[in-house]
Amino acid sequence: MVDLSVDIGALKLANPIMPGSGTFAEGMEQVVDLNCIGAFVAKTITPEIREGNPQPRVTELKNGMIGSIGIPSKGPEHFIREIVPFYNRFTPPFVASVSASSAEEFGELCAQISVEGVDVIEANISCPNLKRDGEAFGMRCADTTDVLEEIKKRTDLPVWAKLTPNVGNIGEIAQAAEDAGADALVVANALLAMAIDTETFRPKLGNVMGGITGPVVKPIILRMAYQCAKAVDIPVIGCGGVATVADVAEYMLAGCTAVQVGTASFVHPTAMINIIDGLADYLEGQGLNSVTNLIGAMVEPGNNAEGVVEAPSIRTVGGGNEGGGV
Amino acid sequence: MVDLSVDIGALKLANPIMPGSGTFAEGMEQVVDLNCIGAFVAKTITPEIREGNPQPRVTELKNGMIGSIGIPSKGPEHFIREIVPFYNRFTPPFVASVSASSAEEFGELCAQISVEGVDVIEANISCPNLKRDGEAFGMRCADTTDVLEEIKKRTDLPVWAKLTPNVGNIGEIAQAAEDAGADALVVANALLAMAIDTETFRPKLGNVMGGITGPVVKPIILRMAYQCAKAVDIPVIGCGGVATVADVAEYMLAGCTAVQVGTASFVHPTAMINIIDGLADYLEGQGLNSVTNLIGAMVEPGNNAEGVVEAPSIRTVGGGNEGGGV
Amino acid sequence: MREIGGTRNISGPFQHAPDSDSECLKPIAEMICPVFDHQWLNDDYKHLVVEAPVRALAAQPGQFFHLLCRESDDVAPYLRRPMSVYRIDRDQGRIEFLYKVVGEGTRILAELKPGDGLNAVGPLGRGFDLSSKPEHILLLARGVGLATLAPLAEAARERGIGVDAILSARSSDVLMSVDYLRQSSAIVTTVTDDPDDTHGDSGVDKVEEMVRHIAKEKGTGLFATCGSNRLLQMLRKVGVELGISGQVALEQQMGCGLGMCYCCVRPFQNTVGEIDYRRVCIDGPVFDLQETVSW
Amino acid sequence: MREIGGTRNISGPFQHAPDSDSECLKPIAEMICPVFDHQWLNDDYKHLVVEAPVRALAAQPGQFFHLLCRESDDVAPYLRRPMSVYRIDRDQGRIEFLYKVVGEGTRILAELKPGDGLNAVGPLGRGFDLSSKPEHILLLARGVGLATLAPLAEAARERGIGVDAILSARSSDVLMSVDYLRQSSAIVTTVTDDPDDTHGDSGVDKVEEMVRHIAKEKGTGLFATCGSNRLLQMLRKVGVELGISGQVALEQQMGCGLGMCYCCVRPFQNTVGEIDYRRVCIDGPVFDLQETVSW
Ligand SMILES: Cc1cc2nc3c(=O)[nH]c(=O)nc-3n(C[C@H](O)[C@H](O)[C@H](O)COP(=O)(O)OP(=O)(O)OC[C@H]3O[C@@H](n4cnc5c(N)ncnc54)[C@H](O)[C@@H]3O)c2cc1C
Ligand SMILES: Cc1cc2nc3c(=O)[nH]c(=O)nc-3n(C[C@H](O)[C@H](O)[C@H](O)COP(=O)(O)OP(=O)(O)OC[C@H]3O[C@@H](n4cnc5c(N)ncnc54)[C@H](O)[C@@H]3O)c2cc1C
Ligand SMILES: Cc1cc2nc3c(=O)[nH]c(=O)nc-3n(C[C@H](O)[C@H](O)[C@H](O)COP(=O)(O)O)c2cc1C
Ligand SMILES: Cc1cc2nc3c(=O)[nH]c(=O)nc-3n(C[C@H](O)[C@H](O)[C@H](O)COP(=O)(O)O)c2cc1C
Ligand code: FES
Ligand code: FES
Repeated sequence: MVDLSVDIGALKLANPIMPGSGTFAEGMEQVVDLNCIGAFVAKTITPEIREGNPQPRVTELKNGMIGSIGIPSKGPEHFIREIVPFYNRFTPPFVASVSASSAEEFGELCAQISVEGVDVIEANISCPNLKRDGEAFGMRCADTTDVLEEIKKRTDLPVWAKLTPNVGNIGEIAQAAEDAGADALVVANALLAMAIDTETFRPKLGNVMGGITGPVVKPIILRMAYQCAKAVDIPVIGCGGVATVADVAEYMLAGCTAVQVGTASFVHPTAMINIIDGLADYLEGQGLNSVTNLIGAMVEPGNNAEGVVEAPSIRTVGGGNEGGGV
Repeated sequence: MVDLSVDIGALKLANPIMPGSGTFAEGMEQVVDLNCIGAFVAKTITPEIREGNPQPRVTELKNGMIGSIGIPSKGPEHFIREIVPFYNRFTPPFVASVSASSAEEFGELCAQISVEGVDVIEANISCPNLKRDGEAFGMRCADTTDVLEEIKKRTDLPVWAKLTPNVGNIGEIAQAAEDAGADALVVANALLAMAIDTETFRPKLGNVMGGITGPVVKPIILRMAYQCAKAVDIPVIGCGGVATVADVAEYMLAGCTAVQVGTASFVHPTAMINIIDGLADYLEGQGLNSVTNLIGAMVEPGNNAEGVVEAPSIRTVGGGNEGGGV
Repeated sequence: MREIGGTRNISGPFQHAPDSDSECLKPIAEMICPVFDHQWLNDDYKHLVVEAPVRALAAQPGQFFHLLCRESDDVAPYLRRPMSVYRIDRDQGRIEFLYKVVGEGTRILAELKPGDGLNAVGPLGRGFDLSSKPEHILLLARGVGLATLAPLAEAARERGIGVDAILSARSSDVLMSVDYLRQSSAIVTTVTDDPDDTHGDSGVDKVEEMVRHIAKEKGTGLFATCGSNRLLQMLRKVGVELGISGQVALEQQMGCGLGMCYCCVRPFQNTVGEIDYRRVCIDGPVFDLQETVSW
Repeated sequence: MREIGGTRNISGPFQHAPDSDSECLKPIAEMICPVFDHQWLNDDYKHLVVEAPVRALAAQPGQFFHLLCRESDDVAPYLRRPMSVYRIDRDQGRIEFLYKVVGEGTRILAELKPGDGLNAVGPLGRGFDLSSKPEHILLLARGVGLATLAPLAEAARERGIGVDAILSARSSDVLMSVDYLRQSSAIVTTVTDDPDDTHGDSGVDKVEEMVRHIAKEKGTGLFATCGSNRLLQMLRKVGVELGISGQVALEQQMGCGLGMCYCCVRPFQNTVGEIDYRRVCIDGPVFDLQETVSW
């Protein structure tokens, strides 16, 4: 038997597959056995009650979508009263996701929801910081530090920082989060994008810009997860375009300990359980007996296991490729 | 007859279609009539002679590719001797593209190639800054300013700054470039990405990370072009995933004055001339007599031309969506 | 039919069919339904009959299935398309859809041939509610809204409720299902936008007259409508005046179909006039007529 | 055939066929070539014959075409696939390819039926060079390398040059084109890895013996090879010893095929042993045997 369990800090998951926040809700219980999933991640809640963005909220791409939902939220009381008890009927650990407009509000909200039945708090720091003219907390090291320090002061629960991919040097932000006490990182939220109807000249989203999700973003987010895993010692959870077993393997080879599945569940509500089943088969095929054998197991070029001579090396200038020149 | 011409500062282009640097070379002359194209953009050159990155240099995606070429360069002498005279046989303006490891080297190189026959210099600031541990110039406002100021000191030619998309707030970088004297912006270079072979556990690129290009990146780069066009008064040239007339229209509606076509020319060497032909038809269909009518003509939500009442507006917190939350 | 997996035609990229035992008790399935029949009714509308497992046959009028409209490995369209249940044949174990080909998804759907597999998730949403036990209901459908209302006539007949149906359409060649409704003992009136044909006039004023006439004559206890915003507004007004409650099936673009993504919200008003946003996929698609707002 | 546009099968998403007058004089075309014939030769190899415009018929042995391997609107595979010219039939206006089905691109290519359109760009690259006017050439092909070398035999015959060809393969059922080569007056020797069959032994030592024997007997002036790194190394060594020059057709994954992207570089050495990187698509695919390096 292949061992699918992974540890995220002190938390043990039966398998490394969990939903992405906002792409999973109670409705899923009507389709699949929730006890099969590695962990539950709830939709982000905010301190205040919000309705979200104007319609249209979604536009399709060839292999993904752009969404601008705007985090509708019923607030913490509703969360504690309705959502937490619902998930506590099942065995997997339960992750709450929070967002707020200031570091203090983040801390306050986390204190409020640190109740029996919540196992982890995921801080969604992709939301606009009102003090920075709407720029997200996760776009600056200093703001990332502020939010996480404030949260760590107000709760004893493990805290995962969910980073935004709309940054330059994501390793830097990852380090700031680790230094401020984050217990794990989720890499990452959605990539900001837009689309315009060339017949009507109108934006395809009511909010003009939205977050791109689904398989199209995987190569970009995978690169970020790899950079973060190199930058920090805490576990990294990959999130972006996971739809197949191979996607999970790619993220784990790049250094992730687990993954979150988002948009794929819209297309196939059974995606997560299909992946969990398929993962065991894949590992068996690879002759591995634990999914943890994948973590960070990518062979770096030059590290040639078989000792074969590589092609003559080519002169390059500068080590990095952070600028993304081709 | 529809007027396809656009002005980029003092430079007049017969049409808004030009190639992206590094996706176009003399070989194209064997396939299409180069005089049809709006402008030529040469492959980036560096002060030193470089061979580029190890193989494999390319891996495919469903609707694009990841490349890690590493800017092979034969240096400025070869450029002046061979490349400039080649393009001067044709009528469209000629744009040189440069890159270097320090602001001083950028300036020096621009001085060297400011020769008869070069109409514009495009500064590819996605390349690693040796003083910043390999981080690209275009990832920081200060470095962007340094490079452009240095270049402007050393040449009288118009200078376009080609931004990297691997940043958080691209509008900020755009402003820095404008303030430092850039005459136009090219938005943007390639998005950093990676892919791993889940059978061999090896990265699919010799350099591990590479730049993602082609249709898959369009919604992301379009958003950045839109943000830049809002942030600056100089012309913005869109570059990322342009393959059809609709893509050109989308970039121009978002505020761009022209576009660059990159990877699409690999798939269809005739892509640029097909787009130029189709653009006139599209404009006629829209009842427009000049392509400049498209520039920035996207209807912002709320600006309802027909005076129709919009759906009841929904409460949102914070104006921006820079963090990319869905 | 299989409940998961398979790669033929409009199926998904499943690599492994999960052990379906654990899910057998779940009310909603992701399943591959073999196509039994698929016919064009006219230039725009197609009638699709698929075989479905028992739990899918529990679908109620007004509920919908979320259909994957792609060829096997294709990436587009990426999201599913919602389609109302047009008819459930519990004896034969079949579900029927009636749909209009309008864009990429329905165009690909239209290519399904008998024997192919349709990947469907459902049944989804809240259907029509006859628990108020009206003695008579009046159905008012415009265009393809008919697909959604038709099964309600049969459900009403089973409960001994009288049914009148007014079908409105652009022209007479898209007035479908008149026979199916009449089999369900509904009294059917047809109106079109075409002044030259033999049907009634579809002008909202004319239809309002008919509605008032039928409601008075038959003692209508419930209005049900789908397919036209103008008819919805009219019916809301008449409902208030005559004190007749109503239900409407609404549409909205969807992401998940399961209440998870909040892509499909629409504004509603409660009894004191406060606006809130509800999810069409799980709070609806059938809503109280008086709680809708104009847009 | 049309030179641009068209949407049937392996064609591109062209929205507008450009006025092709201006390009008619260009040596390289992007064109839609109607498929004339397409047959499996064995389990892995397929032979494709397409109709092509006059300028494409100018292709020389060793040159290649860059083929779009997608169904019309499909997005994958995104890049083209390079395929050598296997045969040019100038009288009939046809170009032939011989290829092995190995992955996604060739699998989709293999689905083309007569009458379908193949979107091809070419002719591309530098082919074999017979300008040294050798009296005899020796071709050494392994596997599908044969597809690239075969037309050189015909070109040699036209110039009155004697040809010996050694064809090496895994087993006898993939030894194709022996007849085509013999028609081109080549003397053909076949060797396989299978010790039980009637062909010669494909071991490099054995092949080296044959090469030395033929070279001595026939006064070979040029070696040409394709398809095996080990045979290439052997031929390079023998070439140096016997003072016989050589040419090799190399492969590399490609982006543009036109010398623009630098995806396809490989290391080479010049006469003083300095390494440089050359583009297979435009500096090759045929290179001087002695300038290659081991990898
Ligand atoms: C609950 C429900 C039940 C429905 N039942 C039926 C039915 O029985 N028969 C029928 O013909 N149609 C029905 N529709 C409408 C049907 O879903 C759309 O016509 C279909 O999604 C259009 O897809 P397309 O790709 O062909 O069109 P496109 O225009 O290409 O679709 C573009 C995008 O718009 C969305 N979209 C477009 N129109 C609608 C719409 N009206 N509702 C939701 N999303 C839309 C699509 O999901 C897609 O994302 C129903 C809609 C809902 C919400
Ligand atoms: C100049 C040239 C001429 C060729 N002529 C022939 C020929 O006549 N007959 C024949 O059978 N094959 C020939 N090949 C090889 C042929 O191009 C590959 O087999 C084909 O590209 C594989 O595509 P695929 O999608 O089926 O395989 P995949 O394995 O799915 O391809 C994956 C990726 O690898 C690339 N790739 C894989 N193998 C090669 C290769 N050997 N060369 C270049 N790119 C490769 C593909 O472009 C693609 O990006 C030639 C290659 C070159 C460079
Ligand atoms: C409709 C939708 C709503 C989302 N809502 C949230 C949210 O509330 N909080 C959050 O942190 N991420 C949210 N996300 C982002 C996802 O959790 C995930 O980061 C993203 O979708 C990328 O993963 P994917 O490519 O697998 O979908 C949302 C995504 C979608 C598509
Ligand atoms: C193979 C390749 C090489 C490139 N080389 C350069 C380069 O030398 N300088 C540069 O500024 N951009 C370079 N680019 C980036 C392109 O100019 C362009 O910004 C990018 O490809 C996005 O456009 P596209 O999606 O249309 O391809 C290169 C892109 C590719 C694919
Ligand atoms: S479609 Fe996802 S909530 Fe309704
Ligand atoms: S394939 Fe582009 S340079 Fe050779």
